[in-house]
Amino acid sequence: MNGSDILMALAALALAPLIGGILRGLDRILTARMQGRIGPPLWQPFYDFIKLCAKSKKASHRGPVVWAWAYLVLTVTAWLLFVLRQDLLILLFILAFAGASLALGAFSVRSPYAHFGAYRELLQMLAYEPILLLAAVAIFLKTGSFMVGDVLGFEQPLLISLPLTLVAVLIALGIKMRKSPFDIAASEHAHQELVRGVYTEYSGPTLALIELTHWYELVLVLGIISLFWVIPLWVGIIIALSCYFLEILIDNITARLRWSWMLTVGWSLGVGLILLNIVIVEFFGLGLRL
Amino acid sequence: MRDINIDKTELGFRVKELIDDKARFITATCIDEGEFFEVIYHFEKDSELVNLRTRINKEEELTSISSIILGAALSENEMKDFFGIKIKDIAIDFKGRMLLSEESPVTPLLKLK
Amino acid sequence: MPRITFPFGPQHPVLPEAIQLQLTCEDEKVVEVTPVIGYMHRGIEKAAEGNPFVNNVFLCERVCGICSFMHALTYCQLIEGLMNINVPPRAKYLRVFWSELSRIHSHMLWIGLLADALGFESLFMQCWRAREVILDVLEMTTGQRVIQSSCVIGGVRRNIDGELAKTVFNLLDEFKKQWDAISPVVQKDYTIRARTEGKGILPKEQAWELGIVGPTLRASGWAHDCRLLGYAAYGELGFQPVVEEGCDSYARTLVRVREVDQSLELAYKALNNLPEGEIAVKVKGFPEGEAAVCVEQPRGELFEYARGNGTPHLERLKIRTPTFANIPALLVMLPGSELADVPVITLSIDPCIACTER
Amino acid sequence: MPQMLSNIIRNLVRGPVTRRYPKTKRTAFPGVRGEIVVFEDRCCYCGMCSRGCPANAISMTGSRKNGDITLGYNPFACIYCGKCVEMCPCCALVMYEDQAPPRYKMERKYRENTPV
Repeated sequence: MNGSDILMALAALALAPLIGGILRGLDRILTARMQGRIGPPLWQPFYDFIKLCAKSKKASHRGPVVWAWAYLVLTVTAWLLFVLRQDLLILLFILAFAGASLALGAFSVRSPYAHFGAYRELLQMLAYEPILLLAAVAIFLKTGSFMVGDVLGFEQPLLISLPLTLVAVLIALGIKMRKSPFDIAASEHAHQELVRGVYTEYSGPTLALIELTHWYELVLVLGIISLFWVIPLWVGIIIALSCYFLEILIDNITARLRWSWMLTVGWSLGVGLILLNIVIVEFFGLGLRL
Repeated sequence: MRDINIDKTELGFRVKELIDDKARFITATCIDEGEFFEVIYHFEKDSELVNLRTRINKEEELTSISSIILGAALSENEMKDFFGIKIKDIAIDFKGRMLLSEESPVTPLLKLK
Repeated sequence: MPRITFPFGPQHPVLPEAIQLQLTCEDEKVVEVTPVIGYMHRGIEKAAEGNPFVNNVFLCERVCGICSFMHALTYCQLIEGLMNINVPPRAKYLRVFWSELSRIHSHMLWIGLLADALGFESLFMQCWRAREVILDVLEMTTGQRVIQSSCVIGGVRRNIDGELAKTVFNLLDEFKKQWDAISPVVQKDYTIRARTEGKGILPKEQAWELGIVGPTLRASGWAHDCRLLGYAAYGELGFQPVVEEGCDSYARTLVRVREVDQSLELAYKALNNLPEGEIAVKVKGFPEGEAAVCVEQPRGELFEYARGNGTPHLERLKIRTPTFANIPALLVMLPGSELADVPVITLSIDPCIACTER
Repeated sequence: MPQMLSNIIRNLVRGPVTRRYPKTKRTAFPGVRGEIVVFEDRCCYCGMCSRGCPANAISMTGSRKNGDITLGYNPFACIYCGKCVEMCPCCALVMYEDQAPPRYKMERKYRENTPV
């Protein structure tokens, strides 16, 4: 690791929450407009964050707070691995650990809301983890490497040969963004039977931590999506942003569905699409010829 | 509106008869008449109101009809809350605390002497 | 997983009503349910005994915010029945008009809440936006959005004539346009159907035996509607109750969706056929004797019973609100359902706990 | 899903329908029952309003003989039904179309301007 890498890592650490927060602000403005409302200002997520930080620390006990920190640290590690062009597979496993620590944090309290939320959070992971891992496998089969650096150096845009994989990753993005029809463990507006599910027992600065982690997570998942078109990189970013817009659109035209439906979609549609894509690329060589 | 005056002992029998006749239970009203309670069970039968009226002494006990109609349990609990009328064998018995809380006045709808 | 007892309410974001359902769950399956009410009892029946009977109109109106007009209407009809007052025909038609608008705005509110409970926020906003048009009409014609206070014993307080009627027709057309964009979503949307179809079954026979009322009963296949009794001007306007055979939450949604169309039609009809004449008659004397009256509210049948003793004060006023009759339905519908469906099923009876605890 | 899409797109193109409340206010419809103001100089102290008021928000204190009769109006008890305004024979009670602004303490007069 050289000096420029360290500088880059520091910049990424600082920039990711900024970008993530602005994206969330944009989300709120767009959602409001789709619903015929004016909506909050662009900086509202940051105002919320600051306000949460200023609240007094109240926790039923230390368990969830520790797990919240674990969630943050693990997600940030995954983000750093991404920025430092490390192994995609390790990155995804660390992300899975991060998700699990969120669920464990909810399990460490005695609230039934949190427990049910944690169960659902685990089910969500069960739905999207195979998609992300298989997507990494598909990328490996195409580029011959799990390293983000090698993917970035790959001349041919991945989207041309792996379009179905991107569609599958969109499902994972929907789950990660906690948007309908996938907002099962904790709906964005708390208007569901578990109130806020896994987050029920968090408040004040700890909740702000989780909010911060969400921003990192959002930027990371969008970053993975932009890997599908790296040369030139701005095309990839535009693709990632349009995926983000599509997610907001889908959020506004669907109701929340149940976890059994989510598992069915995640496993059949998500995994199926990627497998189909791999089969096409590997055995028919369509992608290679393009 | 059709009134049937009955004795409290034949209440269950009369209600059963009405229900078998495809009547629908609406509600039960209790009225404080000094010495007595007048309890009216309102039913709807063929778009007509049928009232089963019974008068009981304030100390007397009434048998619940909630074993015949589950829907009557709430109405009977309500009467118990507001008048302190004694009704036994209610399917879901809130013991006079369905609508009233621990701190609220007891039997608020009784007429003041 | 062991059994978990799960408190649903009394303060819950999905259900903005003060009812607590104590759900005993195995995994995500509800095995037992106990409803707990009584968080906000206001003693309106007692207060009504202390008020002069003319003033009780305004008190009864405050039993419920959403169907305030119907509560006033029921009380007025009750006293008119006690005192043999003949309401002028124009007042009767105006009463129908306002009742139907109340029904529309209540159903729109409910559809919005259902969408919100399903996580369908945009539909929720869209519904409430369309509802705003109806509230504007109510505000314009009666003087207030929610607590209209336009119905009094012997008639109504406001008249709709000339210019105002034209504006009202325009606004109703505007509502119809907005509603036509929303109603196919509620009826056909895949995600809504997936969440409501087959959820919260209330079998036909059981619905009648439990004494269920209103759209909940009609969704179980019973053509029961108090408007068929022909109170106010319903006898002259003529209509057929909306009946669905599905017995599930989806059928209850459909009943309400179709009732919005029907109510809109009735409102147009009432306003178009408005007879000329007085809008109120003077009330003289005091109520004596007994009377009972049923009025079809958005949520179902509202039953009121009164006994007068020849003084300005009533001896007893009994109000049985529709939700009071519908709560037993939850005891049948909830056990065996999934936890995720509890809000939808609870909402499907359109609970109004404020009404229940007069 | 497709049914809602057209609604969403329409909203996205046409823009918000809500108001920025404190900046733009909604104008009240004619005949709306808003704030009630008492003009005691016009009052003939007949007591019709206090007798008719269903919420007991208006009270008469003192007696006309002693000359210390006053009309008390409690906006916190008032239910804005407008019955007193209908009953008042000398137009001493006036109902404005605008809603009353939020209040924090009891005051007798909220408006200085004369009514229309």
